[in-house]
Amino acid sequence: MIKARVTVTLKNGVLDPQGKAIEGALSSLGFNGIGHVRQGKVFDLEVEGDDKAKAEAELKDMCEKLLANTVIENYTIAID
Amino acid sequence: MIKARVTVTLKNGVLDPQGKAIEGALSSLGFNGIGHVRQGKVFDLEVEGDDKAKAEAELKDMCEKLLANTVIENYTIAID
Amino acid sequence: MKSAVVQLPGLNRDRDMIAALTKISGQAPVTVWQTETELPDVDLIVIPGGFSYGDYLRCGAIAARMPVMQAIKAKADQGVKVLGVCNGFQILLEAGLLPGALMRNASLKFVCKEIKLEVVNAETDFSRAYEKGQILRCPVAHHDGNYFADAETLQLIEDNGQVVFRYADGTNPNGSINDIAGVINEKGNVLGLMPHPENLIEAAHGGNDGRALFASALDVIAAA
Amino acid sequence: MTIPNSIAITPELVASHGLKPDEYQRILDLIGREPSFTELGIFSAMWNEHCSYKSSKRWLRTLPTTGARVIQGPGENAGVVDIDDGDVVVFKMESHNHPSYIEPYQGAATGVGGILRDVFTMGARPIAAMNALRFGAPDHPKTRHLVSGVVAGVGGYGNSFGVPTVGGEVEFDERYNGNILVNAFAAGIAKSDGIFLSEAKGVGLPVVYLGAKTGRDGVGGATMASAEFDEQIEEKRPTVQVGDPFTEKCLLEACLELMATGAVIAIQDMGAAGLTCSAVEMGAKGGLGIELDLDKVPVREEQMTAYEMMLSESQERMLMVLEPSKEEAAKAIFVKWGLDFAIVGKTTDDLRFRVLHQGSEVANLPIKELGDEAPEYDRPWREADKRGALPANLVAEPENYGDALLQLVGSANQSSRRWVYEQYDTLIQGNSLQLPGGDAGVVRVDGHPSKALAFSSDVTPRYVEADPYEGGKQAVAECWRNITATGAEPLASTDNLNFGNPEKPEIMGQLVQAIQGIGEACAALDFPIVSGNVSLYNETNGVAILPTPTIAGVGLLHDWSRMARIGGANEGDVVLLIGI
Ligand SMILES: Nc1ncnc2c1ncn2[C@@H]1O[C@H](COP(=O)(O)OP(=O)(O)O)[C@@H](O)[C@H]1O
Repeated sequence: MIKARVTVTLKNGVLDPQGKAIEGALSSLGFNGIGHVRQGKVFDLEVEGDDKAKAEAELKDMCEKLLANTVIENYTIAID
Repeated sequence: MIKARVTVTLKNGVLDPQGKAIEGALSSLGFNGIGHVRQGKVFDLEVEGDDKAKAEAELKDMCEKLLANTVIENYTIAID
Repeated sequence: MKSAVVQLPGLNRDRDMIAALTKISGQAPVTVWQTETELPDVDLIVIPGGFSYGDYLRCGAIAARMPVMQAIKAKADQGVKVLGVCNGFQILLEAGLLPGALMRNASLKFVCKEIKLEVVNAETDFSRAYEKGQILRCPVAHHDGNYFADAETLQLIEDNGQVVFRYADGTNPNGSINDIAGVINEKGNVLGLMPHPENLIEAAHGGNDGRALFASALDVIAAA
Repeated sequence: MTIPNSIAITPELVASHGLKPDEYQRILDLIGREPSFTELGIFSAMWNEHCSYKSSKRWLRTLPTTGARVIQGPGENAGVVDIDDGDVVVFKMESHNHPSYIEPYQGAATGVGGILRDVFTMGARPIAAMNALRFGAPDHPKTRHLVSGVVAGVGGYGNSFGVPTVGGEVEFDERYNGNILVNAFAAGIAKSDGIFLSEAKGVGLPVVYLGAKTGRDGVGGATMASAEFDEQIEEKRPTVQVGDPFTEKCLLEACLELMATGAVIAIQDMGAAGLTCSAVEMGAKGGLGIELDLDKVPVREEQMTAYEMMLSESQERMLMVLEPSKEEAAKAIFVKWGLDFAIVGKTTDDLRFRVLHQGSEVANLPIKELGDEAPEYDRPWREADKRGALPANLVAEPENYGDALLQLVGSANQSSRRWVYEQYDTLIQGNSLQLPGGDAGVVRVDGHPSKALAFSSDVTPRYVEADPYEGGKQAVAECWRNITATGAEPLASTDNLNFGNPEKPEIMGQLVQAIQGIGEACAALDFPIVSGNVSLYNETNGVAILPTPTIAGVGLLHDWSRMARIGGANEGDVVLLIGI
């Protein structure tokens, strides 16, 4: 069993309404000097087997096909 | 300038409808042997200054007050 | 003209859409389940609004990968008209049938209210019963209607006349770039829009500004 | 964390289950032995205030609940009222106060989910929802967070499920600072011969589990809903349930499809104390025993104990008694909608509630006594201290009436609620004729040329506090008036009685007298109560909320083209004041 974490973040230049709203909320809570908040997603998954290279290739495929919208998002894969 | 990444994940046992739906979608796309998908959030932030300990304390405070819903979520902070 | 309405788990404005198409064309649309790969012979395929697969992951993302979408792509390639409203629009974007993306509303809140729409291009199969520049009333009801496209794509769709509807008179409810409310593909047979014309087609709705969109797409004379 | 079944039953453990010493004695007398840990959990779930109505039952019985149009009064998942042509409207209101204070988004969302399930369990497709919300003072540090979470949660669930929200209430008062109220209403439409009830019938029939899988969510939640809040509230947090409106929408479609096949003999949704309450109610009502095999229950977490499974409040689940010949067809429908379908037990003729887990019997209890014969109290009460009329000279005349008016309409309690209801889908289904913002929400009846239903939810808690009897009457009258103001004929109502700790005679007095007032008004107006909910122990550190008996009503418009609207006035029209 392989544990993996996929992190999906918005590409530079893509509007991030959530990040912007959080930036505003943080400053109204009195946190100053916080810049450029960007929100993304993580997926923790378990992949059967113990071939890490194979798992990584499969995870890449999952990102391309489903987990990320590659028009606006980047992804990274970390395997435990 | 300090760059930090906050990762927020659901506590164990808390229902994750999103993770469940993704698990189903992956299997219907033909990815087999994928178990226990859990979805979380990441926030990438820039904190002014260069005192990492201070930034970390501040980030912790932000998590407690805004970024995480500590009733159902855990968070981790990683500083670059 | 014959039409079909796509049904996927979590879509919830399918009944509204079926009622609208039936009332306007006098003929009930056929319904198509998400697993179907052979589509009936129709002139218009509609993907209605809702929260397909809960809109978990991203709006429309999971739905866009269901078998029926391959079949819809094939039909679109053959020139069949495809209309996506709200979640249907999000699904068409995720499926790559339309350019751009829909992000969370700038307010971060779900918004349900009436807005104004400007008909930017009245020469499409979906808008020919309107006049260019006409201002319509239309309701919106969504959480992720904030249209975004990179600068290059934006330029392209603006230049090509692919922006069919724009929020007018300062009523942009979601922060969409260039006030874009509806876009069509290059070929002119696939339209996606966030507002709900199907909820403004008869006296009971308090108006019928949405009717002409279906009248255009179904090739029937716009009737009140 | 797993809890073994062999855990010793100590007085502390009994107390932590919300059972009083005399109630525990009653259990010992009933079963003639010490209960197992699982059995203790089952009793605590069935006998707490939330499920058993032990403090209020005696008084609820005094309410008028019948009428020419009433097909089903209180006691089922929702009330059923005839609206002609073989159509019926099915409706109820329910509170989710405590969960919403702890986790406002999920608390409110699951409240909406619960009430929608109550309606479609009976075979009705939901067509309208309302929400009556009460928060603390606008400037209280928690209020903003609670308001935004609750409103987003109500919308998040209802919008995704696909029901129009057509009305509600939002009110602020410092007396709700530590205990907000979230009352959710839902109504659906069915055919009078297509109503499904929870009463099990037939011995040896399969008991089927439907919907989402069981997790540890909300274990002990119903007990929490009946406990006063104190400073230790933080520790009760893990019992939060998360709603999944997508699964619920699938469950709606699957249930309606299933019901049409004739496979459903009895059905009950799993709400508070899920599997326990639903199984006991089905059996007790039908005069049958139920045997459950927990090894068959679909679970999403590992190593769940019998105790946890029996008390889990995981959402979007139902239990039904199946017509055995329809098993395959029934299962196919659930598979199509991506839902669980598992035979988890059977009906028996021995009137016992038996629970098996991993080869052993973890509970064996008399089902009637658990359900119908839960304790019932005649709690001491005293007349509330009424407030006299305020002499007008105590209020200074405003210097400038214009300013005073502006201040009034700009105040937190009098201002427009558009900022709330624009976050709700008010249009979905295409039948909304009057949106929030008027007197009552109006929705036309799909498929009928002229028929429509009007909905309103009302109460003025400070009136109830000043005089519970008159305040109770006033809440009914206001609801009735709001419905008539659209031109509809008021048909029937549902109530959500939110009060403090009934063990205090003055609070019990508020409850009793408010019920008396409600009863009198409903009888006078021929506006029977067909369903409802009681939420007690709404106190924080010993201070009770304002007494808040929310009344929601339904009216019938025979011809909506003649409907009246709040915005119909033209310049030069004559203004008339009607009434006294
Ligand atoms: N939480 C809510 N959800 C939907 N509609 C609401 C809500 N709160 C208030 N409204 C609507 O706003 C309007 C004004 O509310 P209220 O002042 O309580 O009405 P009234 O006093 O006429 O009963 C009503 O139409 C009501 O239905």
